[in-house]
Amino acid sequence: MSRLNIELPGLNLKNPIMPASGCFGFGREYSQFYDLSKLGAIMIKATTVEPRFGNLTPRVAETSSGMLNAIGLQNPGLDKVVSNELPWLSQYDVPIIANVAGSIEEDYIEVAAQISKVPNVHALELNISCPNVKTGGIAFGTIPEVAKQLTRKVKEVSEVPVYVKLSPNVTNIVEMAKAVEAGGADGLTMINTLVGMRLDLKTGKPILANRTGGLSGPAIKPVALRMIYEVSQAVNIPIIGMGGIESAEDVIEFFYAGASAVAVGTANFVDPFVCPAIIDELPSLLDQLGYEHISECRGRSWQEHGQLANHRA
Amino acid sequence: MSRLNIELPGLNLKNPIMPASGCFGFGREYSQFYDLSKLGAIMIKATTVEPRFGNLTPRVAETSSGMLNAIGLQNPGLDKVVSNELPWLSQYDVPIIANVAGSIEEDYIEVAAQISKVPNVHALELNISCPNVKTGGIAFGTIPEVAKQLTRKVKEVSEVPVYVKLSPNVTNIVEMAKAVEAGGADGLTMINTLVGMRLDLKTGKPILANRTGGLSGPAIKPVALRMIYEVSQAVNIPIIGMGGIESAEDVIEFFYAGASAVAVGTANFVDPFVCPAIIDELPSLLDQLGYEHISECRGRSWQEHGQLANHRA
Amino acid sequence: MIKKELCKIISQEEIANDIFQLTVSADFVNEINAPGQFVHIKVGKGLDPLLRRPISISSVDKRNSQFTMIYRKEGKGTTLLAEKGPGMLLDILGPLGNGFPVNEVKPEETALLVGGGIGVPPLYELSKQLTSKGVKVIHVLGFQTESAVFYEKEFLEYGNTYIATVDGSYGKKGFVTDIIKELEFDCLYTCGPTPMLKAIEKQYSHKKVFLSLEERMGCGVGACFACVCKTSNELEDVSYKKVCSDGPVFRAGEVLI
Amino acid sequence: MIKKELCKIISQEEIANDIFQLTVSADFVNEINAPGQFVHIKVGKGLDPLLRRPISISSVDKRNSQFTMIYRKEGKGTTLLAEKGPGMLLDILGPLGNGFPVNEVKPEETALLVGGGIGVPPLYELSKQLTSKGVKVIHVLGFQTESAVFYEKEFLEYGNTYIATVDGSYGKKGFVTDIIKELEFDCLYTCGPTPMLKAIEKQYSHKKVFLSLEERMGCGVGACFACVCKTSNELEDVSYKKVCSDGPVFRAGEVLI
Ligand SMILES: Cc1cc2nc3c(=O)[nH]c(=O)nc-3n(C[C@H](O)[C@H](O)[C@H](O)COP(=O)(O)OP(=O)(O)OC[C@H]3O[C@@H](n4cnc5c(N)ncnc54)[C@H](O)[C@@H]3O)c2cc1C
Ligand SMILES: Cc1cc2nc3c(=O)[nH]c(=O)nc-3n(C[C@H](O)[C@H](O)[C@H](O)COP(=O)(O)OP(=O)(O)OC[C@H]3O[C@@H](n4cnc5c(N)ncnc54)[C@H](O)[C@@H]3O)c2cc1C
Ligand SMILES: Cc1cc2nc3c(=O)[nH]c(=O)nc-3n(C[C@H](O)[C@H](O)[C@H](O)COP(=O)(O)O)c2cc1C
Ligand SMILES: Cc1cc2nc3c(=O)[nH]c(=O)nc-3n(C[C@H](O)[C@H](O)[C@H](O)COP(=O)(O)O)c2cc1C
Ligand code: FES
Ligand code: FES
Repeated sequence: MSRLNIELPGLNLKNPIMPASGCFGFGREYSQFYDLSKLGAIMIKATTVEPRFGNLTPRVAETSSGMLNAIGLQNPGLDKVVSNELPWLSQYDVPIIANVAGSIEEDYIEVAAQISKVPNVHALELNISCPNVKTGGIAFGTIPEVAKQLTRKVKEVSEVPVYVKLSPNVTNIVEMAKAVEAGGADGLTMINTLVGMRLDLKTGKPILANRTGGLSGPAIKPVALRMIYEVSQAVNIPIIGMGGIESAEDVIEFFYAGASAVAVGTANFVDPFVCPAIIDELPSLLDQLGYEHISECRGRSWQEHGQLANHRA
Repeated sequence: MSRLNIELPGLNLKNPIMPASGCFGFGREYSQFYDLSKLGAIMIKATTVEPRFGNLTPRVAETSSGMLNAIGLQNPGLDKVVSNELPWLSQYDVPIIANVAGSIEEDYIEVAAQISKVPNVHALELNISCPNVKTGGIAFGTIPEVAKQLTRKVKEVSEVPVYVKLSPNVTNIVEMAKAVEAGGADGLTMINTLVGMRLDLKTGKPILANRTGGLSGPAIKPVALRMIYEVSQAVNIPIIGMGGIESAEDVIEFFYAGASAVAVGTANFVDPFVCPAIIDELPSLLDQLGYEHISECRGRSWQEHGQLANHRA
Repeated sequence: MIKKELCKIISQEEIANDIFQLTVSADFVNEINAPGQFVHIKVGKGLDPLLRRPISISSVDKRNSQFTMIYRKEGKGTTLLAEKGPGMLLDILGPLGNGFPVNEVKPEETALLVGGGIGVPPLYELSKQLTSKGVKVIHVLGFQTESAVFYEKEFLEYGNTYIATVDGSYGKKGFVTDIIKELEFDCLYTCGPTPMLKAIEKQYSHKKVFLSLEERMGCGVGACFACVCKTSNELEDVSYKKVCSDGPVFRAGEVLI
Repeated sequence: MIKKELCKIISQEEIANDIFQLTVSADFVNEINAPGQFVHIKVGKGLDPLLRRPISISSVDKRNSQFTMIYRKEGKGTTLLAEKGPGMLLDILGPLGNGFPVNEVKPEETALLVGGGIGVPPLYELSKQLTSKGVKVIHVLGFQTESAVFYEKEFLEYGNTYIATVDGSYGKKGFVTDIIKELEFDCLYTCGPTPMLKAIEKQYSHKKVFLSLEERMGCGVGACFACVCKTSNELEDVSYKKVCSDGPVFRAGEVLI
């Protein structure tokens, strides 16, 4: 009946729209604006074993059609997330995807083991791609073999399916994707931010205290689409796509490229209602384009017309 | 006396502003708008041994604050460039930087050997980073050892200094930069375009006939700045910076990051007068910021204040 | 000479469903030398959208230093353009390209002007100039549906005007190619969707035909190689043409479409 | 409740050099609960600029469902904002954050309001509310130079008003901190550049002081962790505060500035 429901490993999504990790906290703030049960899922802020304060401020800088952030994985730590945030979120009928981060392998494993036991956590998102932490993080996301090992170890302890979040800051994204697939990943989420920088005109110094930061927003959409296009043809696991999405049209474009669901990050800051607005707009956009179900859009950019199960009439 | 002149290997620039390769043809079109002698230099369109038609159309697609192109190195070929285009350009008092491209090593070597003999060609720009050609091109730009070898061989035959144009589509830009420096490069130009894609909402297919294309324009500026920031601290050769520049402020930001001169690409399409406009605006911007000469801005983002020769009073 | 000018909007009006007629004043009207030339418009002041939009000149009023364009509200750029009102300034680059050669047909001869949808506008100035030279003109204009039809009356002033709509809601049902089969002419000028141009080129390979092409553009002035098409004669010295600076009007057979 | 509303611009005026006073009508004025709260404004419709801009509420007119802001034309966003005129719509998110606690000072007591530059505006509504409660207010306002001075007359209506300019072109030459040394008060409220806030915090560590902080923001609602500051007590349960949702006003000593 629904035209938007999507089944993915561990995730029974009423619609394929979810806020991206780090752009929605643990949901509390946006619950002031609308009923979180409306969302397909929620990707919560990265969680580490210990609480983290993150980087010094300024932590954000604007760029043309984008923004840089260098939050540095600030979060209240595993215990608090498990004891406060997730129970609070359980009042909503929405699956949670827990973003798991760390500096060393053991960190990831511990967070994954614990957080995957929480009932409303339906999947993990392994954050091997945060550009804003100095140790560990970034290397996991750029060396295929390291990413594969980490995925395997996390899979061993996780009680729910594991999605691996890929960094776009690599020469060969397909190689990375295949490595984590070989490591047992149930799905991919992509893309994380591109490493970027802005300088202050008056001082000549970096605007961000961390100097560099992660570029997100519409500026990176073409890069995200290209990577999803390449990866979706090379792996057999689903992709949750993200990078600059701000409209229902963008969602369809990501599906065409090969995504099976999408996440919305930066756009929440511009319009706190962007996720429900997109969800509401999708059915009429599907009508306009002649699709019965959103899944018909998936991979159209590379599928032969014959290959499509439900081809547009 | 001038506040904008810059000396770089092979290049005595009256100002550090030049149109980027591929965004200015061979200068003829823009000579309708202003006297090309006003420019610091001109980076001409990539030249290959044989004439090339390039990719099918559509070859451009718009993105948020950027554009994708997949021209495919269309050019009239080495002979025509040497016999028609360069002599025509010699009427202007402006050094030419010849962008050298090819599919195999021998191509680069042949173009470099021939074109570097032309009197108004003051430097070469080795294009090892074009994302829109199927063979060769991209690999040269992503494997350090290959890039180094190519640089070395081109250096052997070139009669003018060689700048190597780096691709941003790599995991480790510093490694690439160091490799070509070790190969003998006299300078670097960076960045070329990021590989990206757009899909047509109605058909679901890629907008570009070539499917993917190179992302340029303000959207990529933060990535360019970050890479120049990293590379300028790691090498001892100068960088001509580019990627999204459209104003005098942008130029200063690139200098702060570590560039010694800059190129303007996409912005020429938006405003054909953008280069002379920037050149005219720079002196008053320098006044406003308190610099005597634009070179004082170079590398301010990473230099200790003490290190600067001409520190702001 | 191509100029970049901040042009004041004189009027803007929706003349059919999503079809807007926009008149601006510009010093560079004196530089316009043929019907079918176009301009490149920066729709907003900031970076969104980034690129200029190519729009044909549909009529020129040199006395008042004004020219008119007709465009369809399609995507982001034209939607923003449609929101502008009189008095506002538009950053326009123009005139660009080479237009229809009016001297290819002699007084008393018959010119057939065939337009499809948003390819119709440049034919209007062409019709004006041909008739003022004493050429007999016939117009065949194709549209999707009744609500998309525009300028029938205006064209009628200069000559016979046949209208076709794809759904038959107005004029003759079908394509312009169905109508022109039955018409006699000395020279054909056409602008519209590529399939229409192809059909016409094929049908009249023995006739004098001029086509106006469309292609996605970067610079609009010939510098970026975005808008090229192959020339028919692969042996020619230069085997491609740029729609923006060599075209948009080509003689049929000159380029591959 | 935070609302997102398309607010109509009632008036906009340049009241000092590059300083603009902007009044809009908004249903959400009823939700404003303290002076010092702010709003987050989407300056343009498209993507340029992308992020909202935080601007303080400088006075509230609940009867007419209007509120006023005063801002300095600085960069891209505020420059675009300054071009808007009456009747235009602005996408505003608000009210945001926690403002100055007016109940921390009793009637007949003295409140010292210290503002620097563009930190002055929120103090105006604060002054209104304090005086209407019977609190005695003294204002000390610092500006760069004469041409940047604004609202002296308006503040004078509510209490003594001292002006300092850095270059001495108006009022007393120097910084606000020079002036306040000589004043007596029960509670100090301040908003302005960080060095000023630091100096005040240090000077009056024994007094009741409330500071309004500024930080670059992403979401403005507490979700993105862009705008955090450390709390002074590292042992506390949560060792940080968010300027946007816990602040922008903090009690001196509560956070590290
Ligand atoms: C020489 C020439 C003359 C033209 N004259 C007219 C005219 O008189 N009236 C009219 O309505 N239209 C005309 N067009 C088409 C017009 O340029 C497009 O409709 C317009 O660019 C669409 O912009 P958008 O922002 O609304 O669409 P979007 O889809 O948002 O545009 C995205 C990008 O694609 C480009 N694009 C999209 N469609 C076209 C197209 N059909 N041709 C070229 N580029 C396109 C845009 O310029 C832009 O760069 C002409 C095109 C050319 C090349
Ligand atoms: C809680 C709060 C209340 C404020 N109230 C006022 C006010 O009442 N009047 C006023 O004139 N200014 C106020 N400011 C500062 C105001 O937000 C900035 O001047 C404005 O964002 C600059 O935007 P711009 O586009 O002109 O500058 P740009 O430099 O182009 O802005 C680029 C980016 O940096 C951010 N930014 C730049 N400067 C600041 C700053 N000082 N603080 C926070 N972000 C900044 C912008 O929001 C934007 O994201 C307030 C700031 C905060 C945090
Ligand atoms: C402020 C901010 C914080 C983020 N924090 C995280 C994070 O904690 N974990 C993570 O995996 N991604 C994080 N991201 C990346 C986003 O989840 C997303 O991958 C990226 O922003 C691209 O999507 P967008 O363009 O829609 O924002 C963060 C992004 C932003 C802007
Ligand atoms: C249409 C187009 C064609 C280009 N052709 C070339 C080329 O032939 N050789 C080259 O090295 N770079 C080429 N580039 C890349 C530019 O020189 C430049 O590196 C890039 O566009 C980033 O700068 P920008 O953002 O200012 O455009 C091209 C870019 C564009 C937009
Ligand atoms: S649009 Fe650039 S060459 Fe035609
Ligand atoms: S701005 Fe996002 S938490 Fe304060």
